[in-house]
Amino acid sequence: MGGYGDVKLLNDDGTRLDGRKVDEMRSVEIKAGILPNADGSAWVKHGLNVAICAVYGPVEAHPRKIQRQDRAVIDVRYNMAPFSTSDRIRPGYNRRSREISKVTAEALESVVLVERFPRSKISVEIEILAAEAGTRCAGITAASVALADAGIPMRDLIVGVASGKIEDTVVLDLDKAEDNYGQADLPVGILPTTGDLAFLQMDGDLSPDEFNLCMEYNQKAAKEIHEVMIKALKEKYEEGA
Amino acid sequence: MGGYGDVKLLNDDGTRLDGRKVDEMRSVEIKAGILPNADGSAWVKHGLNVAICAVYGPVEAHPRKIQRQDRAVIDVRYNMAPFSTSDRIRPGYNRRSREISKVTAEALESVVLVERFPRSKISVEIEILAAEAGTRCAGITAASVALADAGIPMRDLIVGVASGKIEDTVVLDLDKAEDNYGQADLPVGILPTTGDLAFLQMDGDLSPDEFNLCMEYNQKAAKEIHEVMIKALKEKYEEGA
Amino acid sequence: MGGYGDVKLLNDDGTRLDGRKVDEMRSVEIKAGILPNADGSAWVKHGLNVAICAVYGPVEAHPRKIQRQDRAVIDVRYNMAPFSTSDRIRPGYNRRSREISKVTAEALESVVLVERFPRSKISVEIEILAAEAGTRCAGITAASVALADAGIPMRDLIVGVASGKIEDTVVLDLDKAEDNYGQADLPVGILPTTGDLAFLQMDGDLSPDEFNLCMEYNQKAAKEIHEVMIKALKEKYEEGA
Amino acid sequence: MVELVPQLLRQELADLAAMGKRRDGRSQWESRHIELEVDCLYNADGSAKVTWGDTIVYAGVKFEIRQPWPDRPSEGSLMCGAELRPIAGKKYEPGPPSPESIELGRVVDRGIRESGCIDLGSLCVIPGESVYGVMVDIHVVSDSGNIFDASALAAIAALRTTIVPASKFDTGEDHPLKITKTPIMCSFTRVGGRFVMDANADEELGGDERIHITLGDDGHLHSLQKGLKGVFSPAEFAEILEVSQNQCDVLRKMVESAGGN
Amino acid sequence: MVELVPQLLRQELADLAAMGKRRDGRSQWESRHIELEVDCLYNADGSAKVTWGDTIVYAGVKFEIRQPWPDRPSEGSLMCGAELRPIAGKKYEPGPPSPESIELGRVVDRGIRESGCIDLGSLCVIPGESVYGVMVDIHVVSDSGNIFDASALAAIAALRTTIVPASKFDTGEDHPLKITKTPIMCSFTRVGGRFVMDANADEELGGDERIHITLGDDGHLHSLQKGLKGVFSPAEFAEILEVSQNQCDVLRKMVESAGGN
Amino acid sequence: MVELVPQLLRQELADLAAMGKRRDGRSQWESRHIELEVDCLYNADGSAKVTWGDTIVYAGVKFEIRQPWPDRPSEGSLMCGAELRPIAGKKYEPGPPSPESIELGRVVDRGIRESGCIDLGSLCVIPGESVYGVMVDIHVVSDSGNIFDASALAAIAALRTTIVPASKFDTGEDHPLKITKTPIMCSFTRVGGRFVMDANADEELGGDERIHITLGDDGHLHSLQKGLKGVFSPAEFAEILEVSQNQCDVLRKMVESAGGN
Repeated sequence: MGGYGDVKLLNDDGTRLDGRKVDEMRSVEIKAGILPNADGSAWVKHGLNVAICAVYGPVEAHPRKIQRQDRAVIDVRYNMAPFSTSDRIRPGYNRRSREISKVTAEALESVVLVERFPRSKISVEIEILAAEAGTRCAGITAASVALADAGIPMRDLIVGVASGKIEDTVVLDLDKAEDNYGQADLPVGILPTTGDLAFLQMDGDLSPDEFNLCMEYNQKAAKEIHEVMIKALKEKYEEGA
Repeated sequence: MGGYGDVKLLNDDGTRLDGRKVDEMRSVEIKAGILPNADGSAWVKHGLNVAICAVYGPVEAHPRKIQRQDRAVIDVRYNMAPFSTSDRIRPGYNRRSREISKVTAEALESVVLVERFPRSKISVEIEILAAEAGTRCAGITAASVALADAGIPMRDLIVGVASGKIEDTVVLDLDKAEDNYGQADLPVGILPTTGDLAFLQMDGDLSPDEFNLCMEYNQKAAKEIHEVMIKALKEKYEEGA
Repeated sequence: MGGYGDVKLLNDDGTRLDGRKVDEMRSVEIKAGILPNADGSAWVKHGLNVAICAVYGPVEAHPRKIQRQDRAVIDVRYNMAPFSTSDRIRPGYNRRSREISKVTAEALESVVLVERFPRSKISVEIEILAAEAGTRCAGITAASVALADAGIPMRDLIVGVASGKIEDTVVLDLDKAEDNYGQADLPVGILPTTGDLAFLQMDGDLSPDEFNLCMEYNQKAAKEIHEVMIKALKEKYEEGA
Repeated sequence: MVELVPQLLRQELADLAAMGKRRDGRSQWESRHIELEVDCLYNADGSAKVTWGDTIVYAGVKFEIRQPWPDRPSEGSLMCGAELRPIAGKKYEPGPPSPESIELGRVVDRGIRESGCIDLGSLCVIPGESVYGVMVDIHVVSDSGNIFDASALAAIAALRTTIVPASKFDTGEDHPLKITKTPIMCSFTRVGGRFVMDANADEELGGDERIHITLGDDGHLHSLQKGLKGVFSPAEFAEILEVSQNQCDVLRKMVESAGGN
Repeated sequence: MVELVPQLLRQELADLAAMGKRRDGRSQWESRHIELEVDCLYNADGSAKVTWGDTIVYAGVKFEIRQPWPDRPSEGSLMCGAELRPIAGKKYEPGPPSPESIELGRVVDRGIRESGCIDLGSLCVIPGESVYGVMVDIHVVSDSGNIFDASALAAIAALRTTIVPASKFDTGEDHPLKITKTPIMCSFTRVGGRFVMDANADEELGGDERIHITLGDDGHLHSLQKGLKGVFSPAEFAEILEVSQNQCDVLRKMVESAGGN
Repeated sequence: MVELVPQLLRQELADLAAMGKRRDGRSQWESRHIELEVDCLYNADGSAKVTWGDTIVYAGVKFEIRQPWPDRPSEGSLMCGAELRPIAGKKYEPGPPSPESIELGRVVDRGIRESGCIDLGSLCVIPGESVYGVMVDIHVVSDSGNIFDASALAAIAALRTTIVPASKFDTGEDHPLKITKTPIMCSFTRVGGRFVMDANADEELGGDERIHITLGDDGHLHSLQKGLKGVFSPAEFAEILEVSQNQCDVLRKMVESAGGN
């Protein structure tokens, strides 16, 4: 977190610079099945973030040394397109994208019924086309929808969502300015059916009470986004039928 | 192409700075069988360019995933030595050398009877020791002679040759200055027996008519270079006998 | 060698800046068996240098193409920690560490009874935690002790030790200043039982006579260090008993 | 690797070719349906999405400030690159740039660069000190054949809608990038023995060599490239060069009507 | 790869958990024995060695002089990185940084950075011209479980004993690095179905997800990370957050009594 | 990998050694035929080609202008590197620099550097601002044994014919690079139990350790390196050091008569 307190992020009426209330999230649009080649795919627009995701598999994992006898491995690549950020980023992975790929894969492994596909691999390709704070959450949401679109059995979907703190106030779903100049960010991956978490990161400064309020906001938003996810999948299947 | 029209490249009598006529190529010298370790090899001096090429194989291709059941794979590495250019270039491949390696391999696959050697690999190592415009053509010529020297059956040889445009005039076989300050370059790989093309690149600006004249020059030069190639191979075999 | 003669390295009484005599080595401390996970390990403090070494194996070598039918391969990695030097060095190998790893592996292969372990691999991980001239020698000494600690049969231990030349005077065991401003350095790996050499490098300027004196000093020092090595191994085994 | 499918496919494509047909019903010189959307990516200074049959390609333009090359003190630079990441299809693997992606980027780059559509002198900020570098990144997200033409179209369409973000660099006010020409690429693949325009995925799988032609507004050639195994005759080339003139005109109109600078 | 051992181990760990036991006799919220040694590496500007059960981690601090970032002209920088080299255990292979080592470095980095323990403004030498870069390198030489907590402890302990080598850079006299806070990481692993503190190697091999919590002096959260396969409930998290408060206080006292700036 | 051939070869070489013979009829301290050609590469500022039996090596020298190291403001730099690319023989594979190529480059580099044959002070252009960097690139195009001696010979011969391309950098007129000494490398390989000079490919395949000795004009040692598996006694070293003195004199005369600065 930047934590630069001298940038004003809240209006006098308590609303945020873009007019949202503290517990209001940015608009979310989702489409399933947007990539002809993939076994499953999704497009997520969360605020100004755009993430697309393709799922390929399950196929036999190779080389053989990556195979697991009792389950599928999930291979996630989270990648930011060079033109997705304010300053162009060089193509290829960096330390940040490798870390996000790792923890995203581990989150998805927690809900996919990987034991149904021994010795196989499921590839999840997340591409960020536009970034405006919150891309890892948009990527998790997109990956869940794409896996469902691919017909891969899951215990539950995972909804990616974040809350944080700006000007000592807990707010839901930080945008770019709030992320740059705010005090904390808590992105999570929530299983909407149970409220359990499969993904958790946080940086900044939060008291235990502030943390609890963040989580409350996140749980509420997860339900809203979950509805949009379900709607996208339904539209796809009705179209296909 | 540099395309910097303010550098004079033609003399008043219509000849070029080095005295050549517009349809005259630089001198070409070729030797076959110059590398003791290789299964076939060649040395080509084209103008001031020097290319050497070693061919190893066919041998069983490994790792097995690069094998093709019905044919040999041709693995070409085109590489410029660090001291081959005006400014030293760092050892190792760059984007340019990778592209040239790819299209050169594809050209050679078009004439080598690859179907005679299923599951095998033929390695073609092209090293540019001195560069003065036209190295990819010198490399193709060298590779053809080295393959023949290795006794690998081919439909035809490939002759590497280029024409281009300087001061709005089509000329054969651009040298360094003409390449730097000229308007177009059209390097091709010609099968001398049929006149067919196995290699084609071009950049710059050519009208369709200018293109046709370039090709005419190229076809003519290909025949001349072909004779030098045949002579080099004959000399090698007479020596060996 | 820096070879900058204008830095004074000898006192008027013929002693060196740190008070040592020309044929006096720095203090050496050794401990065996310091790493719980390794099959064998050692810690060597030679002057201010600190090297630790872990040995893993012998285990089946893989991938299979690195296997040798008639012997074990010894895989050495000599690595300097980023904080081990005056200026931080970037993590990862450089040309210097790759060369030292290679010749160290070859020295160890000369004494380990590799023919007893066909198709297997012995990994020797040398980590330099603090560097003050002489790390490759400290690494060889540590590796020998760690191999012995792992119970791997050896013809003999190897003792790493160096002599060199400063102010036209041959001296034993150069420290950092002497290495930076001296005239020659001759690091060797000596088999204490026979006096044979398994490791040899040298750079700088030495007449044949100076070379002979360096070797005399090295042989003498090797005996001293050997005693410390034996003591460390005994202590470990008595502890273990 | 056993390649049974391509062998059967090659036979089928040859049989169709003998009857003058293609697998998806198109004629020899007929392209698939093409959709072009511009200015579609937040954060990109210029952008385009091309949907070409089932092939989908994005292009995004970004600027940087850099020092000029010593021998070109008053010129900025243009660089096109392409990524073929695993999202684009089953055959793509992660790893360093493949020869295929390098070739794609370089062929698109040459076509745009050699057309002279961008005056590099107009990218100078302070001669000898600072110039703009223009980076066009091509991102193929679905490869169902003919990614070269789709990429070249996306690149020039993105450039034509690019706003130079001068205010971000304190080098003036934002303004449209000046693009004076519209180079267009048209590619042909040998399928069943003869060349066809705009091969789809099946035709590429069961086909042979490709020829990529980039033409300028005046019908001049700016870039040529032959890829993959195969040879062709001068007469064959003459025919496809002729055909490409028409197709490039059609696509150029599509780009120009998509709006832009 | 057949993973028979982990399956048998998982069963054993589950049986033990059902009885409220752990394999090495510890209770659920009990850590192994920890030893902390500081200022132990010649050439490092600050250093620490942590022996945590059979896990051994070194951390070393080095400085460099560099130009400040354009948008932060008066601030130096802090960077933590971790290496997991083959010396640390049989499972580690040589090669480029693994996702595991990147995650370790970044999670430790965030905890220290976000705690605000270092005033980056104090690392400025000449505003807009030169600042100090502080590099904390973590070197795991023996991994027997819970390298995250050991690494974070070594890193903050090394920083607290760091001397800024100003004389080496001609930027003043050597002086202690000012560290105003002591962030501490406490990690939990699901073993046999429930979370335990400070999992050892066996518990990690036969366990599930991990949660890493970094707390500041005032008990505020500065960094969280969940790794590996598994889900957890908000109630489970509330419990371990509570537990971590006590453990962090214990470790903070250990760091503070080890001496330092 | 089954290594039957080396085992049979080792036996044959041992049998020959017992009779004081070598496979190609040479005596123990006899080198193969050597040809040296200088100034043979267009674009290189200095160049040499060494044909040493069936081993062929090129060396090329290039200059660059760079900033001096802060602690050596008035000195240029010298760097030798070697490439062992697949053209050199069946056993060489493409990829990043191998340990073998790194060792080759560094051993040649040390011999030349430590001989003091180049006065690095003479490579200063403007003290503290710009100096010449001299890069010697060694390119082994055929390895039939003893590439170390061939590479060292090519490197010093190339340097001795080098013209400093000052006009290209606007730093003066082109002039010969001043080389005051002629360091020569002589290598020995244990074959059939005893050392021989100038091992060929078979002798390397069926032999053991190598020792590389670089001597200066005055017979002083400038660089030593022992490579590969094997040990040797001080007495053995004394003998080959003696032998190398003669051989280095012979090669030094060859270099000096090839012409140069």
